[in-house]
Amino acid sequence: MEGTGSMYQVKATVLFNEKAGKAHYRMKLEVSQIAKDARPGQFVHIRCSSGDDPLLRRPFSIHKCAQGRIDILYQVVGRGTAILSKKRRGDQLDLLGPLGKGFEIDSAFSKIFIISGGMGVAPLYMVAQEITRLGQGKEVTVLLGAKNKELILDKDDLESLGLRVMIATEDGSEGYQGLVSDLFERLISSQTSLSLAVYSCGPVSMLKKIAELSSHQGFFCQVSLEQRMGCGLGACLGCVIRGTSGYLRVCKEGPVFDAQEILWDDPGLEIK
Amino acid sequence: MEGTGSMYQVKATVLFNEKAGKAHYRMKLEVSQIAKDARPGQFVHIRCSSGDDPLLRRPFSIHKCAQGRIDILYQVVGRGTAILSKKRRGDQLDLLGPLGKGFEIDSAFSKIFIISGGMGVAPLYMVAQEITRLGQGKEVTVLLGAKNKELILDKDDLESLGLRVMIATEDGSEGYQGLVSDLFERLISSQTSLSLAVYSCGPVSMLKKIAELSSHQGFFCQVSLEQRMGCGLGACLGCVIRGTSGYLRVCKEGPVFDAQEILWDDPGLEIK
Amino acid sequence: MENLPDLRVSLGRIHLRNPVLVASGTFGYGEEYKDFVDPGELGGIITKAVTLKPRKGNPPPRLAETPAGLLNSIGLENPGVEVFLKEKLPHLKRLKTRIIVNIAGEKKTEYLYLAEKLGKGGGIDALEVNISCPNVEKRGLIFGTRADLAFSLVKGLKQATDLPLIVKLTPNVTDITEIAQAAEEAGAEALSLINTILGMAIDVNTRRPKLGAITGGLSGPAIRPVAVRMVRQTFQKVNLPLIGMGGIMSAEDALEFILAGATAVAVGTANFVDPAVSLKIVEGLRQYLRKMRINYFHHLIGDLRT
Amino acid sequence: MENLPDLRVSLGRIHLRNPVLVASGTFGYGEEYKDFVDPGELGGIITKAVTLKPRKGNPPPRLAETPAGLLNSIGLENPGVEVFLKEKLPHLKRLKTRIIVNIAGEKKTEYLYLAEKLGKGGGIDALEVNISCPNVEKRGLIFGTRADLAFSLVKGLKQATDLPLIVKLTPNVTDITEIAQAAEEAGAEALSLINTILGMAIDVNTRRPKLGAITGGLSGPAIRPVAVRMVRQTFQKVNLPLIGMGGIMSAEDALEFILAGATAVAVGTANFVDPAVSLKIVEGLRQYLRKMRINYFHHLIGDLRT
Ligand SMILES: Cc1cc2nc3c(=O)[nH]c(=O)nc-3n(C[C@H](O)[C@H](O)[C@H](O)COP(=O)(O)OP(=O)(O)OC[C@H]3O[C@@H](n4cnc5c(N)ncnc54)[C@H](O)[C@@H]3O)c2cc1C
Ligand SMILES: Cc1cc2nc3c(=O)[nH]c(=O)nc-3n(C[C@H](O)[C@H](O)[C@H](O)COP(=O)(O)OP(=O)(O)OC[C@H]3O[C@@H](n4cnc5c(N)ncnc54)[C@H](O)[C@@H]3O)c2cc1C
Ligand SMILES: Cc1cc2nc3c(=O)[nH]c(=O)nc-3n(C[C@H](O)[C@H](O)[C@H](O)COP(=O)(O)O)c2cc1C
Ligand SMILES: Cc1cc2nc3c(=O)[nH]c(=O)nc-3n(C[C@H](O)[C@H](O)[C@H](O)COP(=O)(O)O)c2cc1C
Ligand code: FES
Ligand code: FES
Repeated sequence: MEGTGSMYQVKATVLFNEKAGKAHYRMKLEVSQIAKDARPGQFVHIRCSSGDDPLLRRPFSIHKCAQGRIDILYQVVGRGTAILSKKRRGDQLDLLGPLGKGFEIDSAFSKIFIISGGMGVAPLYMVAQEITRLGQGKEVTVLLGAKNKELILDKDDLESLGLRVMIATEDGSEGYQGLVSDLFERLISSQTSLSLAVYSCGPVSMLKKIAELSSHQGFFCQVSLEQRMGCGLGACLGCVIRGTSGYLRVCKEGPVFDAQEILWDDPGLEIK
Repeated sequence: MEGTGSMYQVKATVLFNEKAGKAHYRMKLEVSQIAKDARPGQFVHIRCSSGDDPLLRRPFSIHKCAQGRIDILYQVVGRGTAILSKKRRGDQLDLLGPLGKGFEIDSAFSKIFIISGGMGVAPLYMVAQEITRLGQGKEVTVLLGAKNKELILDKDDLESLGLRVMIATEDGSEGYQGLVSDLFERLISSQTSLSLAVYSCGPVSMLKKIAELSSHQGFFCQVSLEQRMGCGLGACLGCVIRGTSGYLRVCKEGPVFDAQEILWDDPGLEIK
Repeated sequence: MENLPDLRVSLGRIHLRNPVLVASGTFGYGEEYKDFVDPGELGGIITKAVTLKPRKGNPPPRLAETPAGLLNSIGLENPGVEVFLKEKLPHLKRLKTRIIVNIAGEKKTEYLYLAEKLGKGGGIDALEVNISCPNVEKRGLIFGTRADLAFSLVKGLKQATDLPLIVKLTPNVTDITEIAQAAEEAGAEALSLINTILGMAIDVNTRRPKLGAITGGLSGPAIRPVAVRMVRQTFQKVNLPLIGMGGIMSAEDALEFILAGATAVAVGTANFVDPAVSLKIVEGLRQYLRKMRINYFHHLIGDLRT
Repeated sequence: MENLPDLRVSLGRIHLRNPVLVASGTFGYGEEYKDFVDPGELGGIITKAVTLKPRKGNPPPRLAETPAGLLNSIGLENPGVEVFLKEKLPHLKRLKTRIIVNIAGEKKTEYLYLAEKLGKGGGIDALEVNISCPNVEKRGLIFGTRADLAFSLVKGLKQATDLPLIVKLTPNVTDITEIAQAAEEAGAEALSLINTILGMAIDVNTRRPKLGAITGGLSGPAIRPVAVRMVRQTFQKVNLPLIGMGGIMSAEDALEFILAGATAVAVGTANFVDPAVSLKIVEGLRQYLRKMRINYFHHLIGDLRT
């Protein structure tokens, strides 16, 4: 299991916070303790306001991590993220991390798909990076899906890791026209699954589709899931989703789960 | 009565917001409708946050007013004023104003004292200005009191109106050593009171002292008072203080009252 | 096509142009907000409480802010029903909106006299009966905390006046639906909920209560989840139209109450934060209906999917 | 001179190093916060509820944020008392702090079995009896809303165990002092108040409740004024030491409860906002005592000037 080390509470300094799309931002934070231990798929829990509006922290995947710094890639969807988007260089943020269980990246797999829907790329960049680091002749494909081409994030960064990146847009404005899960289905239709590993993050409907393929075809598949969070530390039991073996805490047993552990029909998986 | 005209709700643009002392700030706001009607002693009710922390507006005296702009002079004492102090040029604030009843400035008085304790100078600058405008051979003295000389505000501005300004500091670091109300008592000890008017604002203990002198010696005396506010419009009955004729709304019957209207021993006058 | 979306709702015999009212005690008698709100654009105005005799109210400070909330201890300050009829009602009558007069008393007979007098005043569309006051006859018991007291009060009022009676419930009870049912059986036309939750705040530097009256009523967004829950529970138990209130700051907040089962809403503390908020909520409801392609507002009432 | 200011307080037979506890359900069984808080610096830990049988808890989502508040519907998820004794207690025992175990049940006999079993476990300093659960025998009536049920439950527990009993009261009642008095008469050693206030929130876009269980308990700063008021009322009516809780985020907030009459406080939701907050509150209390030149913390208890 990845990420059972220490957790830290730190005052992180904002190094930059810049627009990365219509409502998307990248923020780089100076936060050496967390960066030291962070594994792909783990997250940080950020206090957006020093007052009580909003009251709770907000969880964000660790998008990049290097030299004592981490990046988060986030979308403004409500009050917490709106406040974050106003932070400037030099501002301080209270962070907990690294939290949760990350992806299992095993050198045994020779063929790997990294599949992102929308913001799902946030925890996947580090997966791609880690796999590249493991190196030696793997066949790695990154599939990036989004509504339209403006919402495709990180394509260049992923390509500069030397990976094959394919795009799917629902409106066909770039790459394959349709859902990224359909693109994936086409690509693997005629393939053997034993040495195949899939790492994915995105909307529940998309992950569910991929999970079904994984259960039919028997390939290894891990997904990163979301749930509203309280403590982020496993204490409050607030962030559960339904697994085959009972309720699972997204902040502790997850956010990365084997696709087969999850009861994909549970309505509680949809947050909004 | 001053200030029974229209009230406006406006989005005011911050023109500057600069430090004026240890925890003191001056903010200039572009707000033509309010500036047009504002009278000395009236106030604006400012929404410091668009969320609910803090929930209520905060009242501030109109410190200066010219050419479609108003200044406020304020001290950071809690969450609302802390948020205000972070505003920068170009930010927008939601203001109500001008609110309340201002000072009665009557050209009948030939000898005038303007007496400020601490932040009390905020509503008094406009009084000084108005009196100067009325002109013609009045004897006007401004007394500024504070704990120490660093906390004396607006001395230069008042002097450049051509007024005599005297200082009282509790630690004697400038001017008279002692309370400004004591300085005032000395200055008027041997004087006739009929043509004398006093305008004052400051801590309750100081105003009470001046009010007592006024009732003994019979001079005209108006004070500006504070109370926690809800609506600021006279609707909620939340901001009352005890007057000789019953409860008085600070936002409507005040914030400026004749010293004789107030029951000075009521503990409800002390806000904190 | 007619004027769609249609925001009209009815609280029994009281027909409202739209479901947005202003809550008692937060909008005075309708004059104070004239520069910000045209009452003709609102569903109606619920006045500050009127009592039989003038009341001075509680000692200051009367307000204390708390996280996302406001404690108040106004203490029903008002000039009494005589002055109300002479000085306030004439102005209220001229407003082109529904006028609901909030009444309060310490004895049953006070309520009955009040209702009679106001019934003769003309121009009043309904009475909102504030049963959160301590009953001096029953040694401080609150009318609104005992079903039997509430029943007998409303029953008596029914006989004293023809005006529609809206009973305003207090949240400071174990089971609000019991009181709601008692009011329904006694003949209430509608119910308002919730009044403020009893609370208190202390200044730890002076070690004194922040309010002159020591305790006060908590209102504002802080209490909204409690209010929505009580509206839902009551909606499931009684057949009366409900006026939902408690922390409504926006159209979205108002919709929570409507989906929970309220027919109309009242905006209280939010008026202090933004004097024009009630009109913005009317507009926000209209936009929501358009976005959701719903023509008739009343289709939303109680439409919570569980 | 001894170690001043002296923060020690006693809850009957339970002696605390300082008055700051962590509230049930917000600190797990003490392990989850190990990187942030040394429990040895706290007055004690109140565990997540333990029930007789394992409980799966409620369907997700289990949390919804509200203005300055948090709704939760965890539904007492826990592994049951057997697993608790085998897997959680050994770890808890090693912590150099007071261990208070929160217990819950749906029938009186469940509580009694639990108390007996835990009494034999050793290393437990007290039981906190959560009487906010629906009583399945009395058709869903909550133990904590009826003085007679609360009395008989506590009386029974007194016979089943020698462990000090802290009764945790629910705020969802007309008069919390009635239940408090019943618990006192039945032999409670101390009282905890308040548990969460029942609330609900709705997503107006999906028109669904935000919680899987529809309603949940409201905690956090939003409820603090209500909690402080209830502590004050209870302090004036009973002679038991009180543990105050509800929205404590800082030492100042804790002091409101102490001045109102609490002997100790418990920090709940604030742990989610800042995992180290409980220690900061201990330090803040120490600083306050110094600033006020008070040597003994217990002099502050109930010292409200009215
Ligand atoms: C493990 C994890 C990793 C995440 N990583 C990222 C990321 O890298 N980039 C990114 O943009 N978003 C990420 N999210 C989602 C992100 O946490 C939410 O978008 C954010 O909390 C919204 O806060 P808000 O105040 O802006 O929105 P609001 O809608 O106002 O929030 C209201 C409440 O709902 C919760 N909430 C709302 N949306 C979500 C959601 N999707 N997941 C969990 N809780 C939610 C909030 O935390 C808050 O408690 C992640 C979520 C989880 C659980
Ligand atoms: C008519 C009027 C004019 C004022 N003019 C000025 C001015 O020109 N410059 C200036 O610095 N201050 C002025 N004040 C005081 C100013 O309103 C308070 O300092 C401010 O509200 C504090 O807000 P806060 O959130 O920073 O403090 P907090 O202490 O966090 O506020 C908590 C609550 O108490 C209220 N409150 C706290 N102090 C006061 C106070 N002294 N008077 C009224 N309510 C208070 C707040 O409005 C809020 O509701 C004036 C007050 C009134 C009533
Ligand atoms: C300052 C103030 C005064 C109030 N006065 C009354 C009143 O006179 N009669 C009454 O029934 N309710 C009164 N209320 C309660 C409100 O009408 C409303 O029920 C409550 O505030 C909850 O709504 P809100 O959270 O939107 O304010 C008052 C509330 C406030 C804040
Ligand atoms: C997520 C969560 C779980 C809780 N679980 C329990 C519980 O198991 N037993 C209990 O008696 N109280 C439980 N509570 C109530 C708290 O112990 C406390 O009484 C309440 O939250 C008020 O304090 P706060 O506002 O500081 O959180 C829980 C509260 C929260 C937020
Ligand atoms: S957020 Fe508390 S257990 Fe996961
Ligand atoms: S603040 Fe509402 S009446 Fe003065």
